[in-house]
Amino acid sequence: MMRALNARLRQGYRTNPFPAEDPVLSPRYAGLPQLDPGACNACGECEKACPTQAISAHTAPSELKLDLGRCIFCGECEKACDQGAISFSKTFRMGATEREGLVLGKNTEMRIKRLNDEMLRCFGHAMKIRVVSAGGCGACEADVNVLETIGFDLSRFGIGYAASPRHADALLVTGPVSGNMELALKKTWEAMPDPKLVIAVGACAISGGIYRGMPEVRDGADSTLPVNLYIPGCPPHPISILNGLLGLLNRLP
Amino acid sequence: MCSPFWWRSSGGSDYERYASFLNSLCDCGTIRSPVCGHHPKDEGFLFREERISLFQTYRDLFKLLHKGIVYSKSVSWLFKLAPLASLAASLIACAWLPFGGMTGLFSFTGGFLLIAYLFGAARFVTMLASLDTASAFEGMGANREALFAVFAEPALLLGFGAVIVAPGNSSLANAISVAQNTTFSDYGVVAALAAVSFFILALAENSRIPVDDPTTHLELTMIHEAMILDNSGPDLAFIEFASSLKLWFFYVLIADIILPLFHVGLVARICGTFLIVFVLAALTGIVESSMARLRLMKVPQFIGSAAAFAFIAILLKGIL
Amino acid sequence: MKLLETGNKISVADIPDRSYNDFRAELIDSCGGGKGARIVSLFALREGGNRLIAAVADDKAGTISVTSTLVDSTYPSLTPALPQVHLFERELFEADGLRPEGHPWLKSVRNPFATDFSRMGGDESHEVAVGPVHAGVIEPGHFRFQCYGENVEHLEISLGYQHRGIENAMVGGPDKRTVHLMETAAGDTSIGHSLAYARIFESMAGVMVPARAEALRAIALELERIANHVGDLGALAGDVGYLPTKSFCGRLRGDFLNITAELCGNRFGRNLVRPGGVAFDVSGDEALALAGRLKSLLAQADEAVELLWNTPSVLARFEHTGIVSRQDAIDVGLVGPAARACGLDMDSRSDHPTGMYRYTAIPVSTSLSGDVYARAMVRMLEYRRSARFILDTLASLPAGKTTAESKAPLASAMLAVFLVEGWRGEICHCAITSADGKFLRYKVTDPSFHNWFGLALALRGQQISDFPLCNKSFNLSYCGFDL
Amino acid sequence: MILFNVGFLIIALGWIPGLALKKASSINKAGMISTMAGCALVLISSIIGMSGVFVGQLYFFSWRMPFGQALFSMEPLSSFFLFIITLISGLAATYAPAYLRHYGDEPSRFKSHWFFYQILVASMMIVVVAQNAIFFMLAWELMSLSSFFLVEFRNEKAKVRQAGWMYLVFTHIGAAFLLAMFALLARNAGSFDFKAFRESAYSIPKPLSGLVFIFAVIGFGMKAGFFPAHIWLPEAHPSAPSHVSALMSAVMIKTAIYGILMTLAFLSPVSAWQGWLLLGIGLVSGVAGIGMAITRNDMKSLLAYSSVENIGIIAVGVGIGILGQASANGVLAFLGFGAAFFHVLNHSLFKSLLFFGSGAIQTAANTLNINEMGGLLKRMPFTGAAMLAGAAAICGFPPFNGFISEFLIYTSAFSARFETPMVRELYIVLVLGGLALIGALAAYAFTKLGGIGLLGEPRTKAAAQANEVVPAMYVPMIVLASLCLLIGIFPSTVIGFLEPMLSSLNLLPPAAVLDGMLNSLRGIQLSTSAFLAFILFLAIVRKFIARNKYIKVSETWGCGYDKPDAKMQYSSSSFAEPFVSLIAPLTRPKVVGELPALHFPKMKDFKVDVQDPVLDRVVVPAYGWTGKLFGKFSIIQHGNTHLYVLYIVLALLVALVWGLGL
Repeated sequence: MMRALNARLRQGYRTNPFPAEDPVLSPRYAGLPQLDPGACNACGECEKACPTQAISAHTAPSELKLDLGRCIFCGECEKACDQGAISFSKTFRMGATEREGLVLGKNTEMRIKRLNDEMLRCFGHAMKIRVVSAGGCGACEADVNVLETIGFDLSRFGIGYAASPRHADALLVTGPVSGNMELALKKTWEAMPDPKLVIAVGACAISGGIYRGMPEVRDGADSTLPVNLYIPGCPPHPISILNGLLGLLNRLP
Repeated sequence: MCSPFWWRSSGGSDYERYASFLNSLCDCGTIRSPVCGHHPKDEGFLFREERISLFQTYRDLFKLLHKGIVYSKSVSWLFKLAPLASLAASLIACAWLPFGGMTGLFSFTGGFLLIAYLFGAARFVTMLASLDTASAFEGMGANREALFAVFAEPALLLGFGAVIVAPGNSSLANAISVAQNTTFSDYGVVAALAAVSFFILALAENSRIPVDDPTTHLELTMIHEAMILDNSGPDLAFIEFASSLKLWFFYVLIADIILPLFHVGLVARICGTFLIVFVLAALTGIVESSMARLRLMKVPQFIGSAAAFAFIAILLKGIL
Repeated sequence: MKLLETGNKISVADIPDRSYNDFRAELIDSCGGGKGARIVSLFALREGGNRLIAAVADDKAGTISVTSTLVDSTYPSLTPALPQVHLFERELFEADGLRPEGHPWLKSVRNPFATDFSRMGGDESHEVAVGPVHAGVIEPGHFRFQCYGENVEHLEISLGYQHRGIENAMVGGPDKRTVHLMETAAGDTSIGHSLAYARIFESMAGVMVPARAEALRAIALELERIANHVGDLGALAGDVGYLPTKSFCGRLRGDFLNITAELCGNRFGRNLVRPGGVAFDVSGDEALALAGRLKSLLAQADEAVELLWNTPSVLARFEHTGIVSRQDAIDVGLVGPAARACGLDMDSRSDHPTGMYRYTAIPVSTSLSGDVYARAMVRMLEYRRSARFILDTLASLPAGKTTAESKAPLASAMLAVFLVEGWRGEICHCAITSADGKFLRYKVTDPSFHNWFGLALALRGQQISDFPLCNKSFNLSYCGFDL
Repeated sequence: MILFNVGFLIIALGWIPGLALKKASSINKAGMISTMAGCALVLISSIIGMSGVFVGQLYFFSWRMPFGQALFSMEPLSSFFLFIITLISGLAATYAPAYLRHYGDEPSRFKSHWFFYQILVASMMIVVVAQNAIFFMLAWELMSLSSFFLVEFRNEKAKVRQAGWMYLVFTHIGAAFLLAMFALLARNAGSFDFKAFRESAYSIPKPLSGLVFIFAVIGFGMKAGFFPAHIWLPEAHPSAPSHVSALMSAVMIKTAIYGILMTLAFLSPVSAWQGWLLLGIGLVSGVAGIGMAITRNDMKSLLAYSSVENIGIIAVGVGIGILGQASANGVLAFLGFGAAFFHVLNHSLFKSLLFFGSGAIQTAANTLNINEMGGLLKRMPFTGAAMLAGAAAICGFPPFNGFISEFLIYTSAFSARFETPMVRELYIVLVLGGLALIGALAAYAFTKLGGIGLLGEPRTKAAAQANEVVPAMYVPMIVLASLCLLIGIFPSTVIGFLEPMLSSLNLLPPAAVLDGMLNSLRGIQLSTSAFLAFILFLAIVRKFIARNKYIKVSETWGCGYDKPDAKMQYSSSSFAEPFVSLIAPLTRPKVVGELPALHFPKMKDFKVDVQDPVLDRVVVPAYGWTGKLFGKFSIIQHGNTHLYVLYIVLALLVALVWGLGL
């Protein structure tokens, strides 16, 4: 027992200071892509390099668009572009409450709208999340899981994961929704009491990601459920997920 | 003592009694937050670094009250009765519970029996309700609860026996006021043993480590949590509030037993109760932080030890 | 049986074509007769008749060989004589429609809607059906327990919820998606699978990988192992409700992942391993900084993990829980830490070394008791030995390039097999190219494929409340199994 | 008194009209009407009798027999038992015709049923009003025989026949002890009249008094089903028709309690060891009975074992009462006997309710195996609700009546005073710990009965197709359930009702004590009412806040699995498993059915056989040994006449030696 208490003292304070301060991320971290239509010459190389058809740039420079919902942040487009029209920034704040908000291009505003007042009064300081892994590779689950550890300590915001969907307020979906998981996902949704939310985390859950178009998958959660929040990434950094949740709950400073 | 039967406490104004009841309602959640986070699924306070709100339990309850309900196709009226019975039992128990020298709302000879049996009735209805859902997990929860109750119930009554019956008092309030005027050597050992017994029970009855793991997400290892997997919305709020009250009940009960050792006035006793409750919460956290959960079939021995402590406390009365 | 040539490849034409009886006798002789070889892959090539191809690894000799036979739509099952192929045969039955006659347990592999469970008769027992949506944040799978009260008489695991069709999507590759598909075959083993794929590619295309790249790959693979082992030890603590180790290790796992992120920007090592080398280099300063960070994290991890071994209540839960006997482990073909915990001295890194492991050996960590304790012990030994390896390698990084410039196409009509010891155990990739240098068949065998059945065996006669603990001690992949 | 006579005659002769009838249904109707009418009359007279107006009024007829007069008297104690007998018999008769329809339509079978049923009721009445040992024993024997034939109702089944024989053997061993007891008493009193017994009570020598008490405990205990003589109950009850089980379990075994109470009056002053003995027997019976009940899957077998438990609780009460009398502690005596009386009443209510319920389930779902039930509350709303109320009552949960009798026993711990040190503490531990243990085990058993049997999803097709029984069957249950609830909420009224009887037995404590007691009961009344009020209030709150909210009905959360199954809920055996494992050294559970030993399983049927520690581990083996032992005696059977003459001579010699006191 004393050992445990000693260890507790030595391990020290480790909770990420977010959202009060921005976290320190790896210098090689690939965050929000920056598009520079001015530099684009519509050569289409980026489109050819993209494994998920997230980017389209073959018509005109001004039509350079990147769908964050499909992007797996592999950086192939950045390498393919000789003009430097695409670069990955260090911005981890990514996510939108509208699917269209994820298509970066002209005049797009990627925005996480807070919940309406009534929902906010309920969920603002108390929200239970039921996570359903619907056919992905397990990486998003791992990064969702990590939020509950003391490194991020989700519960200080009154957010937690629920064992039973009956106790849950939000359904967090990861994975492209495999055909085999579709029914289970629906059943989980039906098992939750109203009012309730759906959060799609990761490229797979938003659009099918790398698996998009494969016959065994359903290309994302909105094929099955009404999604309230999209958090892009493959997998999204835990901080991006936390940012999305807090944005939705209007808890960001 | 002309009659061993006694109805209503002698001391304390009505105001005090209501105040102590209201106090239970308002404070039970605030003690639960630091002990187990705002939800029994969070880690104990020792391992969290950011403090969470003291009022988190109430925020959760507020939210749950605003949620809808999903009933299973399998359930009958009994399932809908269970949350009500749980909360009603906890409310009655807190109304009876003396607080810092203030007597409860009511008190009579053998009142503790009624409280123990009301908790039992709530447990019974909850077990039935969980079996009503036709789910193996809930059956598992009910089964484990039923088995552990076999050890917990005698321990609870023997604990009360040690504090109330063996010293020749008629009720807990009476026992406290009598103990106020006895010496440390008369009462100290008995109080300590009974307090240990009740503390073990508090861990067991409130799903704490080493009996149950409040942080577990795993249906197969749950006890109490497994029984309420299918409850939602206001029903869940009632159950959560009832368990907050139950945790508070056990902590205050232990405080009630320990406090008479210090012959102090009313205000000091009230402050002392809060202090002891806080210390017990911290102690719960430390126990949770320093040992693993018992293998499920070892739990009866652990709860049985509570009965053993109470048993010794009663026998000591005969020797001393 | 034909030994694979240097570079672990062989021309398809050179694969022996046996009669079924010879094929069967060969496999039983080498794998069942005490010679200690194992079947690492068994699959069918549908082109030109149903051709069963078996890859056999002989760990003592450090060789991999292949053999094949043509079968009709039915053939006598190998399973009764060689239980380790039971799942391969079931897979062949489900995916290719080849029926193994006399298979004792011919049920579906990746169809979660099948109901062919073995049930206990009578009305006195009950079933517990867990999943696909589990209470925790875990991948989906269905566990069916046949219970009498708290006792598990039998556990059956029904998977397939994560099935995405990766093997099919690989056919016709490689293309721009291929490496990403491999990175996501099992998200927590991105390095392992992408490394196995890269080796297949390099072997087929005849690419020589620079030594520096091999060193960085090995570092990444071992980092993956450390992060997962430490995380799992924390999760084991969590499953017995021991909060200190749970809390510390939960956080430390993230810190180890962040070291990987220092290498490549992604916590799971995505975009790091590429055919021909690695996509990111490490400067001398970065190497020093990494080593420093690793050392400090290791000290913390050691402290957190030591607590487990110093807490009697934890040991009481670990010991004698979920025992798999050594013989069972051999029979059903367990791999990785689960096998090593049963006393089997096998590790692809030393038995079939490639790349960096040919120069620096990592001692094989084994334990004898086959219970949760043993599996935890093996995990602890392994992460420590991996850490030492990383520190050594970082201190003496070979100079040179990190990627081989080569645009050579894949060789045509070849078969290549590679074994990579991922953190869960042996990952086997086996590829066959067509005449035009495209993948004709790409067979991925995740260690989970062998080990799930080990978990089922470990649970027989156990208390159902110990299942999460046993499960976590194996910590198998659902998506790696389902593909 | 006239009411009693008329009522008794109606019952005793009520089977006669049935003989003339041909149709089964009319035979049943005739039996029902005569029993109900007779019971109603006697019930009224018993209510009057309990107030004590008949005390001293003996009813006798001239009977020129050597062993004394035919004396009968309705004292308050007798009246109390009469009340219970007639209440339950009447309700059981109401229930019977609809239930018996289940057994086919063979008229002769029903003729004999009603004959034995009414003889049983009549003989029970005689047992509690007889004032002469010989009449008592005659009635006792009649009661035993008629109930034996009732158990044999379905005698085409071997199991039923076996159960009947077991019952017959046990009850006759008991009767032998009773005969011996009465012989001893009569030798002392010089008469077989109870009056004479009572008058000579103070002149009984201590050792004789002790022997008589032991004989009474054994003799009546056999009938009552004290542990370890309980083993006939779980055999006989499941075999008998349900209303007969109800009558036997809820009423007939109570006549043994009456017998013990009656005997106590012949032995005054009682000694403390007698109290401790009964207390011990009671606690052991309680724990063992309810412990075994948990392990049973047959609903009526479970209920039968629970009767052993409840008889144990009553014995605890009587034991405490004796302790009180022995230590001249009026409060203790009052609480002990009061609790015993209260529990006799309570148990007769909820146990007959539960037996009626299991009979209803038997007719509706065609099974008594809890493993084959499930979901019955929704399909049989009245039966189910009444049974759940009965289950809560039998576990002693407020606001039901079971709590009150247990409360009285518990509160006796407050007033126990003993001279020897430590004894009081021991007493407190025994009473508080023992009763709490029994209560918690009962909750385990009845959670299983209610939760597995009545709730959840049906496990078989038969259970899924069950329909509610006819009102004639469920109305008696509702009446009983309401009585359980009313007594639980208004206990002080019932105490008032019992007061004359207690005072006639000199058991009423001083007024102050009684007032305190009533105060406590009013406290219970108030707080259980508050409990119910809170529930109601919360229900309204929920209704109010959920008014505009979304209330949905969905599947039980099954982890999103696509094909949930009724097999995925706990079975009765599984629910008992943790407890069975805990007491495995006593019950030696035998698992039948192969567990998967090979890698790839072939599953077989799974069955667990939990043994009764007395029946299966003592009686059955002992039966075997006895058979072998007596087999050995066959060597002296040579068939040789000379040898037999020799035996006779030897026997005479031995008798001579003994007779001369050599």
